Amino acid sequence: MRVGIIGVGMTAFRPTTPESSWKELMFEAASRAYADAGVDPREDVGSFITCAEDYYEGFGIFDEFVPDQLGAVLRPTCTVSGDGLQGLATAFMQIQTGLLDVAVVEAHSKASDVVTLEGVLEHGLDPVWTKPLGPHAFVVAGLEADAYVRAAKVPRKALDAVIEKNRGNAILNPIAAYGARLDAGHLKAATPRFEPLRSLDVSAPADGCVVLVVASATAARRLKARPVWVRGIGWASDSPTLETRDWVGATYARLAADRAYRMARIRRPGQEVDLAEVDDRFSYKELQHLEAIRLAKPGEAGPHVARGDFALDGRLPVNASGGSLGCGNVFEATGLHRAAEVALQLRGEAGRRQVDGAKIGVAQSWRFVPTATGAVAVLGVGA
Amino acid sequence: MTERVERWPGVELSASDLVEGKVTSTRFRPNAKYAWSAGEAMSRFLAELQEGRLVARTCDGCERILFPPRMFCELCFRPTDAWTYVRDTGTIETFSISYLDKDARRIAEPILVGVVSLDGASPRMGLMHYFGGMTKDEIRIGMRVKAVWRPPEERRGSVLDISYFRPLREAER
Amino acid sequence: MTFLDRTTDARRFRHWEGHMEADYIYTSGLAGERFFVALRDEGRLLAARCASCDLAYLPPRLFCERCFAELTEYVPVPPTGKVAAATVAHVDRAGRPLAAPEVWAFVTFPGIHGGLVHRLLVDPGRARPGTPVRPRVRPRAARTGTIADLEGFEPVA
Amino acid sequence: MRKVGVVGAGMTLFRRRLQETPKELCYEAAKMALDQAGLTLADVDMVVSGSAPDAFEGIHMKGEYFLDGCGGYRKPYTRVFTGGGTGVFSTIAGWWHVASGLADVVLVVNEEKMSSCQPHPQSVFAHIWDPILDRPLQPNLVWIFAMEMNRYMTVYGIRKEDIARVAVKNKRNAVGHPCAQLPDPHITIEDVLNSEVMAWPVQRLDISPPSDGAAAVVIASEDAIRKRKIRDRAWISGVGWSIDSTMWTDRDLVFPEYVARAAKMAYKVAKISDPRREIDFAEPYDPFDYKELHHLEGLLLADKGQAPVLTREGVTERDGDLPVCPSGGLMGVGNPIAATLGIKVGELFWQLTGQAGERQIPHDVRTGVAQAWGDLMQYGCVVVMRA
Repeated sequence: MRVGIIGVGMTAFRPTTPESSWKELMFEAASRAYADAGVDPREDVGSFITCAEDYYEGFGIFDEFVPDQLGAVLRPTCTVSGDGLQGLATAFMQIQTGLLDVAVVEAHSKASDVVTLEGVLEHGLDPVWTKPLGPHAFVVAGLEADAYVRAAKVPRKALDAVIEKNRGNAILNPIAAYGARLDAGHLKAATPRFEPLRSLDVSAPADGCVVLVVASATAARRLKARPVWVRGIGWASDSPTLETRDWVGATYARLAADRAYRMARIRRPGQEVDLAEVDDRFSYKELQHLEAIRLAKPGEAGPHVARGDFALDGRLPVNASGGSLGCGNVFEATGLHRAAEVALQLRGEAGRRQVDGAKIGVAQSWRFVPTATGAVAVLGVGA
Repeated sequence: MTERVERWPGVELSASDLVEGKVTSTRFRPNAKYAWSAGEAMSRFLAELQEGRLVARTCDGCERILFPPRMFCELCFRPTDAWTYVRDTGTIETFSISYLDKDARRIAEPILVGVVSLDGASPRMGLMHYFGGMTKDEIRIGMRVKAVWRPPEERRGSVLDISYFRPLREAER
Repeated sequence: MTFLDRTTDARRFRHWEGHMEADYIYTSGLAGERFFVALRDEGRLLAARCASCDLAYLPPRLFCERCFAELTEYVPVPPTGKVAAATVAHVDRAGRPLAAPEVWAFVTFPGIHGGLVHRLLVDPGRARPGTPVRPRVRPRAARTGTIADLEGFEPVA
Repeated sequence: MRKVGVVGAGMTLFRRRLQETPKELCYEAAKMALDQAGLTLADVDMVVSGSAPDAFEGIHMKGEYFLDGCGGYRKPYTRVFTGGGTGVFSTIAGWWHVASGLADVVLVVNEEKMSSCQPHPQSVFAHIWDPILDRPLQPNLVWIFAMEMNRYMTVYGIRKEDIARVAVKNKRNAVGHPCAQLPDPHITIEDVLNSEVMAWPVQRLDISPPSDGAAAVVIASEDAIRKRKIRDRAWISGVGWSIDSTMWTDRDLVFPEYVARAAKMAYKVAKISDPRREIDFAEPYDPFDYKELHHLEGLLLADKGQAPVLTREGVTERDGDLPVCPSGGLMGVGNPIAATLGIKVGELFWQLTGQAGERQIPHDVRTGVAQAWGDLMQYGCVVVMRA
């Protein structure tokens, strides 16, 4: 049974959103998604899925605070403690069982509600082996960046090219929080943070909410919707132990992509995929992820981005949305935002950042430090 | 299969094993602080509390008066329609007589706490609060109560701007 | 959009402060107990061996994450390892700028699967992958049976 | 719809404090469930975990931290979280992994380590309330139960001794459970009624204890069961879940409508039209004694306000017409929130495959229902299983 995205709703991503509670932010994105899909959540939806983590929200059990603003009161609803793409996978599975035919997936960030974001991230480190040493959580990213950059021989200018491209793309995206036209002076002035990472290599937090309405082919017909098909979806985790995971190859992304491509019957992703949205919450992650999901050969993502191959008008536009570097880090909503962007691109509704003629797009997510978990969705339009 | 299991795993520890360090362990207190945006509905709600008023929202879809106020109706899934006030009198829907504080420590004088539905809001809509001016033997479900407000200069825009709900007097009915 | 009434005076928006904090005691667990007692009492590092996968895990663990065998065999970690990856952090755990940057490393050992992420006790300019290092263990009296009983790793002279 | 069965279950001891790390607890339960199914980790296609607040363990994203203990290394792995509902909900998630056709064998592992939190896990419950409306009042978790219990008792005129019978029954049932934390063969109604008042009407012996523990079940497709010649299996024939509004002070707490919605959904999937005739035994969620009664009504196994009568008449005893919590429940075995999987879905599996040992219901049972409850008196999920 085919399953497709029939509704996309997002709020603007902003560094702060003092005018909205998290509930009000969710209501706004949900209202847009339901209007886009032409569904009434009180009548047409069989399941609601939120992707959230308690400490990002400041609640002992965030699941409590979900239903009202999604139209989910007294309906099947649950929280997936994961990235939004894992929520999309959950909707996909629920629909495939035949139990229901329309599901809603929600993910958001209200990062500006968190006063001590560093403290929350630190709280995710292994309590026995790592946390007692007192590192900033991004030390994990610094170490991985060092391992990857050395193994793949990525020059500084390739990382700068990722930053410049994504923040530049974000200027064309009305929802992006951090669009900017960067010049060599900006990049040179970036200060060291977690070497080799500098200030501009790290995406900044943003608030925002993304809601997708997902339906079976039958329900899509009934609702007269024009679906963007979920042709393949996969998710996977590498070892949670820092010391026994793959520090170079983003194995979680490779395994997730393998599953998603197999389901989508994609043999040569480099040739078959028209655009990609990959996790770039640290600049090197974009390159590492592109290699892991076989959109670049090992060690070649750096040279490609430096040559402009991943630019909006390049061979394979990557992060046309502006990515997390340009749109902001929306935490668990990151993957869902990328799926939403791919869906808009495939519908031809991406405005000034439209990639012409795109038929197949890939969205890839990672659950941020200190995890080694990610997901990949292959989306497509047409037969 | 339970009877086929030879060993039910798990190594039990006593409180002193932990506290006295008989097994190795680490200690930690996270730094997890928040400043939640109150947003449209709760910002107004808190501002009104500071003025000694209880504000609600109406929904023309289900013809309810929603308290605490919200900008959307959770049953109709539509934006709510207008601001309105409800009274500071109401009815005890349920209550407890608590001998526990927030850390489960015992206290001698029990706290009377419960849910009060407010006059002017739709049936059963209300808030959790303390009760006072009554004994633990007098409190009962269905009892009519009225808010006891803190003096204006002590109000901060909080549910604690109401000290507690006391019995409604005959003359106030 | 979406609401029928919106406040346009930004000063009216309120925030509500709170926290999600508590005190925690984390036990080292069954495998951790073996490691930290050996570290505290003897200043030794142990790895846990999975015979079927032929892997010696550091940090040691109760179970093999690959085959789910219960691990009961412990082997000593070689005295000298090398820096597999290093980073220089310019902010502390809370994001405050550090006057003296901290050096962190992932250290691996020959014949051991995994390693340890810990402090690298060198000047920031000398944080180089490939450097041979050994653990610097705190004096016996200062050891409490946690990973901080290691001060960090220092270059082998 | 693809036919899906439970083929193995395992659990650790439930105790106030265990030495194992959360991931070690996960491993012990998971390994046991696989062993009992006669499977290895290599047979597992996908992994689901369930665990309640991160703030118990004190680990942000604890589902990521313990995924290796759940067998999630280099596999598709997802954690689901519906408060206390997670105890049964993760099985529903496991079901859709298999029923969708994406997986043939799924390992479901639930864990809770509440003892990390000092001085008492109770402090964490302060964070489950609305920060603006509730938290300023410094609420204690027991309050919500006390308020719900009071309303239930008052509206239906239920006496405390009829509620205390549930505590007595379950703590006695737990005597046969090898993992039980608080079994008591000699407990009486008077013991419960004379126990310390915590938050009236809740007394100490009305409450299940906080616990450390883990539990796991293995779920497989009919094909996989046949191919691997697995003998002991119980079919998941119905699933349902539902959440009520966050605004709990606007709801009448006297009846758990959210449980009723979940139950109706599950019964419909299981093609059960008359649950009272078709269901042979039940494992409803019993973190407090009155909750068992409340949930029996929500499950439509008793009329509103009538569950205490069933209990008084012995219908819900292990040898009664409708045995309820033959495991000993949370009241007797312990309450490591999500890990109660082992005494809800796990117990259904063991009873339906005749492996419950001393706890085995003496007459033939073919259909059982497990239910969990969670969030702010708001979440219901239901699994129907058949022999």
